[in-house]
Amino acid sequence: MERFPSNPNLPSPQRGNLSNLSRFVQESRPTWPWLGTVFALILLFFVIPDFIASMRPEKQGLIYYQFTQIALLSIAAAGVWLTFYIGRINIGQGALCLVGAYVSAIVQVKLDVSYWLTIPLAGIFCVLVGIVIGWPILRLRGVYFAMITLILTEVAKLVVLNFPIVTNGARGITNIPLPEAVTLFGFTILPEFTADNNRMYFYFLSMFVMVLTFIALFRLVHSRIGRLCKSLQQNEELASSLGVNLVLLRLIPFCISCFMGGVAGALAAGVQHNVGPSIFTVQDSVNYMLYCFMGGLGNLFGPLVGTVILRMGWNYLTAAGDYQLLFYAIALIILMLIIPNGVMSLSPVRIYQRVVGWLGNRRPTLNTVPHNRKS
Amino acid sequence: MEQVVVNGLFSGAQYSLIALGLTLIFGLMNVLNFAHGQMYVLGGLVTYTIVTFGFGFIPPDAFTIFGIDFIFPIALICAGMVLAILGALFEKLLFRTVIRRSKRDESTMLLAAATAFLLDASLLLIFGEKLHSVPDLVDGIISTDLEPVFPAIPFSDSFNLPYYKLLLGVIAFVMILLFVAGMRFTRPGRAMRALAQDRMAAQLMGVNVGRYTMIGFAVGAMLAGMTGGLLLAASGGIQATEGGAKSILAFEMIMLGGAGVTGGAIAGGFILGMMQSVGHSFLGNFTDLVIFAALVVFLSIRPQGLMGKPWG
Amino acid sequence: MTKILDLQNIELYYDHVYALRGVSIEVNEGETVALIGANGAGKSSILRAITGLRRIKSGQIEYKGEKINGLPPERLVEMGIAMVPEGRRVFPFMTVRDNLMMGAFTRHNKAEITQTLEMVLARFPRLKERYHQAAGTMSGGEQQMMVIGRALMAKPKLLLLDEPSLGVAPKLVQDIARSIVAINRDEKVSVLLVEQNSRMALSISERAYVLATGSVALAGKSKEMRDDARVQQLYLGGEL
Amino acid sequence: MSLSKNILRHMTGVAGATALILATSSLTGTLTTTARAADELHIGFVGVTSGPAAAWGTSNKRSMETRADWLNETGGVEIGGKKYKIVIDSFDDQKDPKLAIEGINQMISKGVHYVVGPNTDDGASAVRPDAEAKGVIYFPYAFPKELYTKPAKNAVLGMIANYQSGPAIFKWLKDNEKLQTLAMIAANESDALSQRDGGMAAAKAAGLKVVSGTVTYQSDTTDFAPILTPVIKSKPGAIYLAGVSPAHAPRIIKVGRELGFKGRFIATTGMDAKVLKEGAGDAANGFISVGGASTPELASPMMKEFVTRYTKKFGEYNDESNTKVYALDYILETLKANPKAMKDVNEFKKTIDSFSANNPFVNGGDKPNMKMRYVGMSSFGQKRQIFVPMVINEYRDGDFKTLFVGQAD
Repeated sequence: MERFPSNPNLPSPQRGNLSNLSRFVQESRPTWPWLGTVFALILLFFVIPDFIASMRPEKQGLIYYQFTQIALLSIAAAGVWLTFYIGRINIGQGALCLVGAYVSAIVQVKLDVSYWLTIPLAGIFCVLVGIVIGWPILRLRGVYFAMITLILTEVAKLVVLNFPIVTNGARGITNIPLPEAVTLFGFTILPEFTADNNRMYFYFLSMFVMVLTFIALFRLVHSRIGRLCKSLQQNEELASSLGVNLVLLRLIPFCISCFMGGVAGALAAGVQHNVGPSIFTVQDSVNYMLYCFMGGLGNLFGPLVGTVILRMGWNYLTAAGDYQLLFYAIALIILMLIIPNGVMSLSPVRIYQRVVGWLGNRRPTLNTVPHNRKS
Repeated sequence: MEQVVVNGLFSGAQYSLIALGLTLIFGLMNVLNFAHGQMYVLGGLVTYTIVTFGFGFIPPDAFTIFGIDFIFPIALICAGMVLAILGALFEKLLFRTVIRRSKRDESTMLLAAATAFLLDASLLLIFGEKLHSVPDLVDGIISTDLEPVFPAIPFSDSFNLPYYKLLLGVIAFVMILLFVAGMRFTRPGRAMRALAQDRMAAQLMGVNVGRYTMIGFAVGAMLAGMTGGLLLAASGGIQATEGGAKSILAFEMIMLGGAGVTGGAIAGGFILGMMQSVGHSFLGNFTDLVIFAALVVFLSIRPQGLMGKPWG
Repeated sequence: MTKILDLQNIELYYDHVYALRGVSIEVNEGETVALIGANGAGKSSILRAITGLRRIKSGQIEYKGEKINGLPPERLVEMGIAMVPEGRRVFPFMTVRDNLMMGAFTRHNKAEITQTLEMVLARFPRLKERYHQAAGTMSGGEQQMMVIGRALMAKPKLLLLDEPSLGVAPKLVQDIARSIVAINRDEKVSVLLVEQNSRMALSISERAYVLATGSVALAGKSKEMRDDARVQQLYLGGEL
Repeated sequence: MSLSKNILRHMTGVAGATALILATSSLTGTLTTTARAADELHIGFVGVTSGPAAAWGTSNKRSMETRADWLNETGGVEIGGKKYKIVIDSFDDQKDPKLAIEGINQMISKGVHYVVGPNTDDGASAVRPDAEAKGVIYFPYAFPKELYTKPAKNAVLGMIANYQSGPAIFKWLKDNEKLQTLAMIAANESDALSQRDGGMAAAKAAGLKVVSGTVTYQSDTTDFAPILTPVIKSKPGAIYLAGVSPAHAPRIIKVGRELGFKGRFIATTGMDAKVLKEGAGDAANGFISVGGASTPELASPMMKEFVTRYTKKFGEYNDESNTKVYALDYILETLKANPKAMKDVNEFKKTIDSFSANNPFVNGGDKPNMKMRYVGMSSFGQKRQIFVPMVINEYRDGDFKTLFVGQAD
């Protein structure tokens, strides 16, 4: 760029990006994460289980299962959110979940490895997959990245179907044992999962992993890498001019995202006791993306909130019978019109201002050209 | 080999048409229209309803002139109109609002997915889960009946092509030509091309962005609808629930050719059609895996597709 | 002299960061006015405000005595304001001809359009050579000529040029400068020129405004500014 | 055409569902879990009723609803001296095994012990652990043998599996039409591929040569010419469409004929005659599929009334429902035979071995060899399949004709 030499200290709006960037990189860390974590732990491990325990026994399994699903879907969605964080729309998380589920299942059944070990193993395998895939395709941006990842889920399914020697093909792996107890020096660290209690134990397991995931995400976002990623999301050229290794900076979050996908897959394989080629499909990949949008991309709890809303909403709409999907779609459209930036974009202050604005004079109409779009 | 080529061309013509509407909407609005497949199905089912039941009051042979029944082209045009109106409404009532109010373009993907769900649900409720088909447009078949066409040539094989497929192929070809010509030589066509290539510059030329974006969405939807009608006749029927998969197929094609570029959509469609046709003849059950893998590799090397704009 | 364009106390914000603070600028009929200033001083924002690409927060923009802020861009093109945006913004997949014809999008009289087209081609003979070539394949200088020609196709009364010398080979910068002078003279078009290349801008304009941090820091005759040390200093980012 | 009527019906339906949702949301959680009326018997349905595979579950669910309405209209079902109103609790699993588990848990939470579905292999495998742990008997329309053989306990196959009908059809064709070679195609999906593998084994056992068995197609395929071209070039005597969906069959058949194939097409799933007629016309003549009870030779007056009621309720009948009409009656009849099974599925399993009742849907349903009973000893080693007459149909000019009737035991 052969521009007129300019003074970097000049405060000017168009250099806003750059000054924001340096601010991001230097910004101090947040103040209250531990409080939030403790609160979440109490809620997830005491309040909710206590509440569930007060229900009829037949109902407990269902509620535990629903929460478990939310937990493991939001782990995968958190990965998708992380790729959003580097400015990439990832519609391929389902592929990684599928891979994770199969790795966990195959290693357990064929190599007789403990379930507990297969969870990190699945994650690590997915990281390797992520490196192989991510290296070439992370150069792509916008919808190009989105569409190429959209194919990945289908590719994963076809790989599973076409290599039955490893994956058992169409029939899936149906004899995954329940996780056994882990004892250390005579103490039972992890209890044995049985047919009767596994719904509850899987609830605790997946919630635990979910909390870990979001703590990790929080740390990551507020680390130097996280702030650099955010700058990446805003302006890649600018970030690269700071001398950042872009390839690596994109690859690291993507691999973490793949790790989350793999772990979610391994959890699902455990929860379900079996895996088949349709355990994660393109629909799941799309859903993760929708969860992130619904929750809001601006906040790292967006994927969790989105998962809760959409998943619970879908369950709730079972009451509509044949019209379930219709109601779901209408609700989605209405939500999108009201809060296009996701639930977490709502702030009490802004809602107040909105309401006052409505009550008072109407706000001036917005510009016709969305300024944030590239042509 | 002749049969393989003919199959590929015929599939390719269908695919190109599906991809064209999608690429137009994408080019104009940067919206990945997840509901494209559902729009296509709706078009097909509207065509089916009109062909099979008239408009409910028109006698069966009302459009038969010189022994040829013109109900199909009429139904096709009606389907196009219905979809154009639907597309315009979608743009004006939904997409425009969300694009204006959201911080990121990508938020429209959720909206697009929601409209896809909406159409999916409504179509299933209204038209039911069964396959719907219309009779062949014309009878007869060009056939060599399992005998090679040119026995002396090693790869020559039998060759069969029903006349109705030939006719539909010609219609598809004419539609593609009309669309390309329309984009090139009409005022709205020029405006839409300009909008797709550089939105701000187009605005500075005096192009009314709102109006032409709406027209573009309507034309894209119309194209989807008419393609649906055409494919209803070409592929033995249409089912209310098959839209979602068609959208994804169309994404693959516009990616292959280059998103937002008309020529890319056409090329992508034909290439994919040909790849499938050749693949199924030689690769067996690995065909789809190989095609997908090739697509991923190709796009990692050339992200903008065959003739697309680099980096979107 | 009558004012063709009059900006009074313009304020403009991007999100929550101000871009313009109380800018007042005027362009007289038949005049060439330069807006110079460092990168990010708000020059382009002024043009965006005039053409309606950006909505201003407060202030008033008058064109030929008529208030135009709030009007959509297409309306302004019809009224005779044409803008050559920064970074050229050609339609890369269209031919030169189609690009030029897009410039006349708001006009309907075929004969008159043909006349203007001939004028533009006569002014930029290079474009005639490239007439059927896709615009994206031309060199930067050629593209710049084409977008100026494209703006002329609207038969404007006021031409807004945003950094026409940016990314153009130095040899061609002179050509472009010359053609701007010629357009101003022959077609009776008033020109508002935004430039970083202050030497070029000041040499072809009658008056100039120097912008710094979103407001007008200096205004006066271009001839006098050329030797003014304060201009240099503003460019380096100092305060006055 | 009932299109406008259909739309009108759905509009009232939407209004009703809105009211229902508003009502349930106005009542807080505690009220929704209140015990239901004591004289209702809830039977579950977990299957796919939306999305691309909606056809599989829809016909299933609708035949259950039709039958339940009919029974209720006639005063309900008497079990253990008490009359019950039948209520169908349905859950759409969207073909997603994760949702299928949720569905089965939903049934468990409502105290439902008998569930029809899921419709896919993956879904059926996924619900197995919960169903066995929490005491649910389920009737999947999925063929994997491990669902029904020991140690699996609680699944009962609700129709004829392809590894039962396949050999019978192949043998019949070999004996009667001198069939020697066979080709197979399948969708790239678990169900279809495992049915293809089953078909492959059956063909080998019947002494047929499989000349083309590797061609698969994506389930979104609509243009089958590229897929069928290599298959037909291998000159098979017949083409077996493994796990083909009713929407794909006519398209495949039509294209196959256009490509010059003269032999038979065979499917081991249920099909709809109207769809075949509309989609393939004369090309479908000779198409062999597995039917249910509505073939003229077999259908009892009650079956005919069932079809009438179904048509009245949903606008049009789906012949595929023929294969799915039995499950509900099997459940109810078994409960009648042993009322204790209402609360305890172990009682149900005990009853399975000795159960026998008249089959109201087929002519001669009171004859010993046609009676309702549980079978499956030869396929699964335990009685985990309902007995239905194995009706092998042939499509001919708009209708199914019975080719032969066999039995699975």
